[in-house]
Amino acid sequence: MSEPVLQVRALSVDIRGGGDRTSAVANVSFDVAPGEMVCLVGESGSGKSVTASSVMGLLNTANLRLSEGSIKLCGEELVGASKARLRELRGSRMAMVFQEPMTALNPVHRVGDQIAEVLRTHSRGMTRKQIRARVLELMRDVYLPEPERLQYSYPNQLSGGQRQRIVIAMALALKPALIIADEPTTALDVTTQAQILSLLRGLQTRYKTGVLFITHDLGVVAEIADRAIVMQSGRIVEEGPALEVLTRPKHRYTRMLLDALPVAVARPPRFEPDAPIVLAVKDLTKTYDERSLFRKSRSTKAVDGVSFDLRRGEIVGVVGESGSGKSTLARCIARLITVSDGRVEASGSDVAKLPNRSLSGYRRKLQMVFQDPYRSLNPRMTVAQLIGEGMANIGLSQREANERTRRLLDLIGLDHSVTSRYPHQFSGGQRQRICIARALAMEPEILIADEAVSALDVSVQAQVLDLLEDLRSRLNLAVIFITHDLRVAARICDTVAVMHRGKIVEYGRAVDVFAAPQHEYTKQLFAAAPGTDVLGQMVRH
Amino acid sequence: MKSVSRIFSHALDLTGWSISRRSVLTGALATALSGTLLGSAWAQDDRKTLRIVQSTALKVVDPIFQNAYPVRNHGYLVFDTLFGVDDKYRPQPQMVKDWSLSDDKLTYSFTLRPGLKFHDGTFVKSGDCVASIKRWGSRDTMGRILMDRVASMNVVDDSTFTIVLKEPYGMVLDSIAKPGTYVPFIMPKRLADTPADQQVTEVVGSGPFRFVAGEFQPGVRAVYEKFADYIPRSEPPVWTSGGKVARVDRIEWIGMPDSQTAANALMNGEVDFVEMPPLDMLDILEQTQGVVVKDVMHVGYNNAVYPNWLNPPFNNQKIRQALLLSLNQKDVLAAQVGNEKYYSECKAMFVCGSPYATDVGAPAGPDIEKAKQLLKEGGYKGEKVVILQASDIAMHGAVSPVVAQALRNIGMNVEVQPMDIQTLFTRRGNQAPIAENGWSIYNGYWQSVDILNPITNVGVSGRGKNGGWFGWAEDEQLVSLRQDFIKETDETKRKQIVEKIQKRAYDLVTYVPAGMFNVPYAYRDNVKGLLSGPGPVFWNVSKD
Amino acid sequence: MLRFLIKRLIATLPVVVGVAIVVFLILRLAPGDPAAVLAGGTATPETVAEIRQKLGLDAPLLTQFFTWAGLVLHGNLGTSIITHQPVWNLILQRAEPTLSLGATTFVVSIVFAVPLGVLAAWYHQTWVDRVVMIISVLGFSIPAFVVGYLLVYLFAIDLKWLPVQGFANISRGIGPFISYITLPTITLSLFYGALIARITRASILEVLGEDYIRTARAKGLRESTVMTRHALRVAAGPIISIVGIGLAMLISGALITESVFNLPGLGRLTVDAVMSRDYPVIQGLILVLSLVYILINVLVDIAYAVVDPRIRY
Amino acid sequence: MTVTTMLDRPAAHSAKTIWRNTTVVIGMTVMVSLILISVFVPVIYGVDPNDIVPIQRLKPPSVEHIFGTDAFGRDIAARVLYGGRVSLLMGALVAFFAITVGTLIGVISGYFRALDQVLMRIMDGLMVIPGILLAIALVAVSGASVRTLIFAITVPEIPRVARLVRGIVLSLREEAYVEAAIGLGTPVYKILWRHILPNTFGPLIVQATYVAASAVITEAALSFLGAGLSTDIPTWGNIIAEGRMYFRIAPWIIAFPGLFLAMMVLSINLLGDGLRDVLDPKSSFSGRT
Repeated sequence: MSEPVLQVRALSVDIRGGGDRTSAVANVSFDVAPGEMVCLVGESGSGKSVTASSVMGLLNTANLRLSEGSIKLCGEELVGASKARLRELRGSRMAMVFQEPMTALNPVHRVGDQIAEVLRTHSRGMTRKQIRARVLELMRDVYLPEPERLQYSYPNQLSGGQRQRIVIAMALALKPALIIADEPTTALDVTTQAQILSLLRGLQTRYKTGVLFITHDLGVVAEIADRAIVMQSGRIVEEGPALEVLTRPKHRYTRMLLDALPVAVARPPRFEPDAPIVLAVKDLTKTYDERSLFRKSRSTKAVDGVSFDLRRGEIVGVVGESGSGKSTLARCIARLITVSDGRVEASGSDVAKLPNRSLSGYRRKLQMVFQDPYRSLNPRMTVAQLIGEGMANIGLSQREANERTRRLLDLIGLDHSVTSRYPHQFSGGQRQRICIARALAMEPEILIADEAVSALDVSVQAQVLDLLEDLRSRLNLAVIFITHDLRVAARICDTVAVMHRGKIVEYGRAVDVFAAPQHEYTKQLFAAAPGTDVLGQMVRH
Repeated sequence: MKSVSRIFSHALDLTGWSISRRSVLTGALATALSGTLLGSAWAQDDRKTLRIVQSTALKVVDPIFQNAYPVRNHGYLVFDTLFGVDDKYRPQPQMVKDWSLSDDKLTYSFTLRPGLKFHDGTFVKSGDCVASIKRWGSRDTMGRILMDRVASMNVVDDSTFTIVLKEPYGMVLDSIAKPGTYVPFIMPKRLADTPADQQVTEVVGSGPFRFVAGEFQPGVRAVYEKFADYIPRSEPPVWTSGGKVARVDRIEWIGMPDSQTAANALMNGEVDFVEMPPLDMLDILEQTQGVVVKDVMHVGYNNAVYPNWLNPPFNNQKIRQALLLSLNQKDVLAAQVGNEKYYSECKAMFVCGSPYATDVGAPAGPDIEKAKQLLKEGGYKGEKVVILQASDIAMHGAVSPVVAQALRNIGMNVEVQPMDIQTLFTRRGNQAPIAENGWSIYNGYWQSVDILNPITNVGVSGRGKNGGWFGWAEDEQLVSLRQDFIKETDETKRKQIVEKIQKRAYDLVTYVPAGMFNVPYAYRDNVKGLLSGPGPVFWNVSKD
Repeated sequence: MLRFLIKRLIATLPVVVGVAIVVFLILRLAPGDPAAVLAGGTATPETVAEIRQKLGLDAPLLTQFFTWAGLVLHGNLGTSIITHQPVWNLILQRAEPTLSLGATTFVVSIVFAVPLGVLAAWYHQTWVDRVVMIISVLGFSIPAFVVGYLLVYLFAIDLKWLPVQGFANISRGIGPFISYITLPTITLSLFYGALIARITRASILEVLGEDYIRTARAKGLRESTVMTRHALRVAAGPIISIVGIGLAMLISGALITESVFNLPGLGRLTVDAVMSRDYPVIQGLILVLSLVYILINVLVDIAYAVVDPRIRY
Repeated sequence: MTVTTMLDRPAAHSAKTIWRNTTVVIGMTVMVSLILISVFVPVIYGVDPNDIVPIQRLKPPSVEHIFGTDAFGRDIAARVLYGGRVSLLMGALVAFFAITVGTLIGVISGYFRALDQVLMRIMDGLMVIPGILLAIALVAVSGASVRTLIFAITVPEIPRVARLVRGIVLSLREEAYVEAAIGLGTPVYKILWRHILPNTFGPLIVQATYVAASAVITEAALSFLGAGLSTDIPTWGNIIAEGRMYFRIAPWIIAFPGLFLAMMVLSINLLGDGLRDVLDPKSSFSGRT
């Protein structure tokens, strides 16, 4: 076997002034061989990104310090190498692909120039013409349409997938020995993700590049990895060929990750089919007008004629990619924004057109849980204040509110003592529980969960989903569950509505939809979900 | 320049610089900048151009319209007068060649010198003079008194005109030779026919300098050029009389709102003449090589503090007397002028050293105890005294705190309200009570030539709200004494009337004279031939 | 873009009208009286009253306002009460020194402050950063007139390198122009440059946390390239907009600086006009200044769009 | 403006960092000493700042008059120390009023779309007029008193605060927790009071320091232009303005108040910069314009 392109030995990175945790990475060793795709898997805080930054020599030295270990790139020691040498190696011998294609490109330079910059920096000999030719060649390599035209575009004129292709082209520009891809597809829609993954895989094979692929998504691991390294709290807990790690996990943590992973096989509905309808949405439309003084106004339909019913105890999943209109739909139903057209019937009356001041009764009945638990809790309020806010609004006395708060804390599994703490003292999962408790404090009939678990690590995701499931059955709640993640939807929903460009393209019992999708778009969506084959098989085993 | 360096190093020490470091910096910069830039900057400077700075910049160009010293000085450059005065305040013919008075003392006849020309090329005719006197006569205090006595003014021919009086009046020539504002300047009839309450904006005179309208920027600069067709008299120049010979080709009057900047510019050679240098900088100016500081004018300024007769507490004579006794002229002058060389105490209301100077009626000196007693007798109830202060003109504003301090010393409740001089000019016209923006005391200073007699010294007019000066001192007796003075032609009797007036005015405290001071000119030592007189006039002035 | 600009300009009309009315009212409510100013310090109260009547200042406020507004609509700013000169001429006469000072200050500040700001951000929390920040805080903290006087004493009076006061038109040659404008420019630049250096530093520090900076470093670019080509280019947008707002502040700063150095500019014209209650001049000036301010803002918007392709109007 | 990043930090933690920040400590120390001196000046320095002694005029610093005397023979030290009271008070009150009114306008305009246009146009109008000019005009209207000056200096500062607050409110309005509160049926005034206002405090404290500093300088500039307070009420500004005539012969008259003025503005600015760094390390130039 040839020399590994990357050899990491006993790498430790300290956190400066760290409190309960003093090292971000502790004693990590691994290799990446030429042409090999190694996945570094872990949840947030596992140290996977710090490891990647250490290799690139891009550690944020303000709070991190490489304390010991060795990193060799094609045999050359990087730890202690001069800044100038590291700079030379970056871009030419090792390159990086980042998570957020939206922000990884400089917004004020043309994308062609940004690719050319790598060439200009590292290959002095190339003429301007050669550089131009190479840029176009690279853009073709990453299958960008019309590179002649596209090279003059600015990043904001490209889609997320196109931008990520530009970033990959930049990384490939000088045929580096090693590419580090840090969650390169996490911010992308599933369909785009599938395309980018296959592109990476293809290019890697062609260029014989070693790839260190960092991800939290076991589906992605299943899709592309040759080898998988599982990290937890800065340490490697398990390492081996990808298939083996996924199918025969040895370490408890790996097993936990796998167990927590929702599987894209839906389960049958668990609500009474003839339960009363608590919410009926009819032809709901939300139009955004672009008003202009001089032009005819343009309007875009974010939600276009959506209808569905929600019965007591039912969980309806609204599934779709970003921009499909699912969040707008949720906000319309919750009446956080005005409705352009259509009806939202709840307890016999239409709330779609009610003025804000007459909504208090409806607000009590319908509550919402938002995507980002970090942002949906006012950082200046204590848990008691947060949960109590809604109860104060409906005129509950302090004593009643305290009483109910304690019951809710029991329900969501938090200790009573937390009431005087502030949100920043909780983990993401705990915060989302608090959000749920805040919603439940109003004793609603309907709960809208808008991407309520998307921002959480898989293991935490599972816990929150379990909680929701449990609450539904205990309180007989009706839930509208908005998500982009098919596996999550499959796990919790009774009914599924697939949204695409503002419309519901497919609607039916989750079991049916997942087993035999009818609509072309639904099929595409399912096919794109990473690791479906491998993981699906796994479960069947 | 040693002193400057010393002072500067003092200032720099405070900011933590060391001198040695500064000299290194200086050296480096000096070589970088040397000569070239600066040489060209002042290349335009030559001996034919005089750059002057007066107390304020020129904005209004009509000297019959605006009553301000700089406008008068501008007038003397551009316009000519029928008569000038010499250093004994005696009228001397200027534009007039011959004059005569009829035996009944009622008809004055004037003949103009031949060949006098206006700057627009037309000859000066007697019709222009009559129109100009009329306009001035409708405006000036002395002019109005004269006009009251004039039966008619007649054009005899192009060079001769007469003034016919209703009754004999001794001050006809004094009036039309008058050097204080407003000066009866002669302008063409077409301009002189403009009503006096309307500005004339075209500047056409027959004086030794021509106003360059194209280069005039109000408040910034005014430019004059020598008028080639001017025919000066043959007598030597004395005050505003005698031959007005222009010895420079061009005069640039630069406006500098900050007198310190003016002094700095003079020291740097950027200007040649500063009319009113800041008094506290005189020492430095004197020590500066190339700068001369000299009291050329020999005409001083007289401080006057006016109490408001309409508002309590100064509507009470006793309390006004308390004010008079509380104030020490020396304190005022020390704060205002500083250098003893340039000030003197003066109790005469009609200028110390002048024909009507007397100490009659004035208190011997400040008397705090008596002032306190008068205050008590006057029944002072702690009413607020509002002093208007012109904070933007140092010489004006410096008086107010001293007055305030004096009044506080005798136990009065004082508030000094600072404002710019223009606001003060407006505020002092307000007759309303204190609560409605009214006032109690304000101060000003008069050039000696303006208050030489009871006619021009408005502080003793006694006319109250009916045309009296700000402060509105009202007294029948003063009004009639003034009339007596006007009618009286005998000098000895006049002096007696003046004494009565001053005694009465001091007793009533129509205003408080607060000392006299001189402001020397400061100029470059190559400026020669400056004349004494009521203000800077620039004929006879040359640059070596 | 053009449409946007027209729209902006139309939207600002009410602002200008509002400003005009407010200024008009404030001035008329002020106790000052141009008649008193006009008559002169030793004029009698009678004379003042005559002149006031003559000027039409006795007329009702509304009449006065509409008379003036009517003139303005015909493109005429009226004539000065004090000097009887057309207001427009006065403004044109005085525009050059102010524009010159504004331009030199603008250039000097940017030439010095932007690189300093970049350096401070680059060497964040090192002595370089601290020195730059101390200079800039000092620039904020010392009143312009104190700085002005210090400079005059040092460079004009003591060393005699530069003139104490005044202004030379550029038509008199570049040498005199520079020698007169240098000290005022330094005085004003110290303040304005301090502002720009701070914004530059802050904007770049903000940008430095962005992902594309990491990308640029991952490409192996030199730190100087990262700072200028990547960070400064992106930070240029916010810097420009603050620089634009700052330009409006220059007008305030010029007021003081022009007084210290006796520059016959708009600042001094403004102070003089306010002091002498020369209503038509003040009103005309405010009108012109607000238009300039609006124009600057529009230019800033354009410049922003030029440096930042994300902005489309 | 990343309000939340900054607010996510635990309160105790940031209080500790505040004291670890040297700039803040220096700024705080200087300012507190100046405040203490000003408050206790009648006790510690028993000289009347308005006592005119003409024969003592323009005396350089000596044992008798540690900062020298001015053209009226008044004691500069007493004037500078008493002057601090007015200057500090002025800075503090201007900051207080500008922030209060500006915040009110900013919150209303940021939260209520209907009023936004009108209010912001008015703010634009105020910003169009150069601040000093507006102040001179206002002083001309009602004469120079402490009250007028505070009003005149405050007014031009309001639009900047209002714009800053409006910006924050606009971004906070989109925050998920505000939406959540709306969803809970929380009335508007409570949303503003509990969820929006508290989060403007950080940037506003920083802004307040800049407003205070600029108020002190503006007061000095107004004195310079002849529109300041009576010299009966000494302020650093009017001592300097009055003393500039004597700069060459008595530089101490403007040196000492100048030094104190610069020191105070410097300390406030340092405090502001430090607080900004501590409270919001990522925030950009937050609106001192």
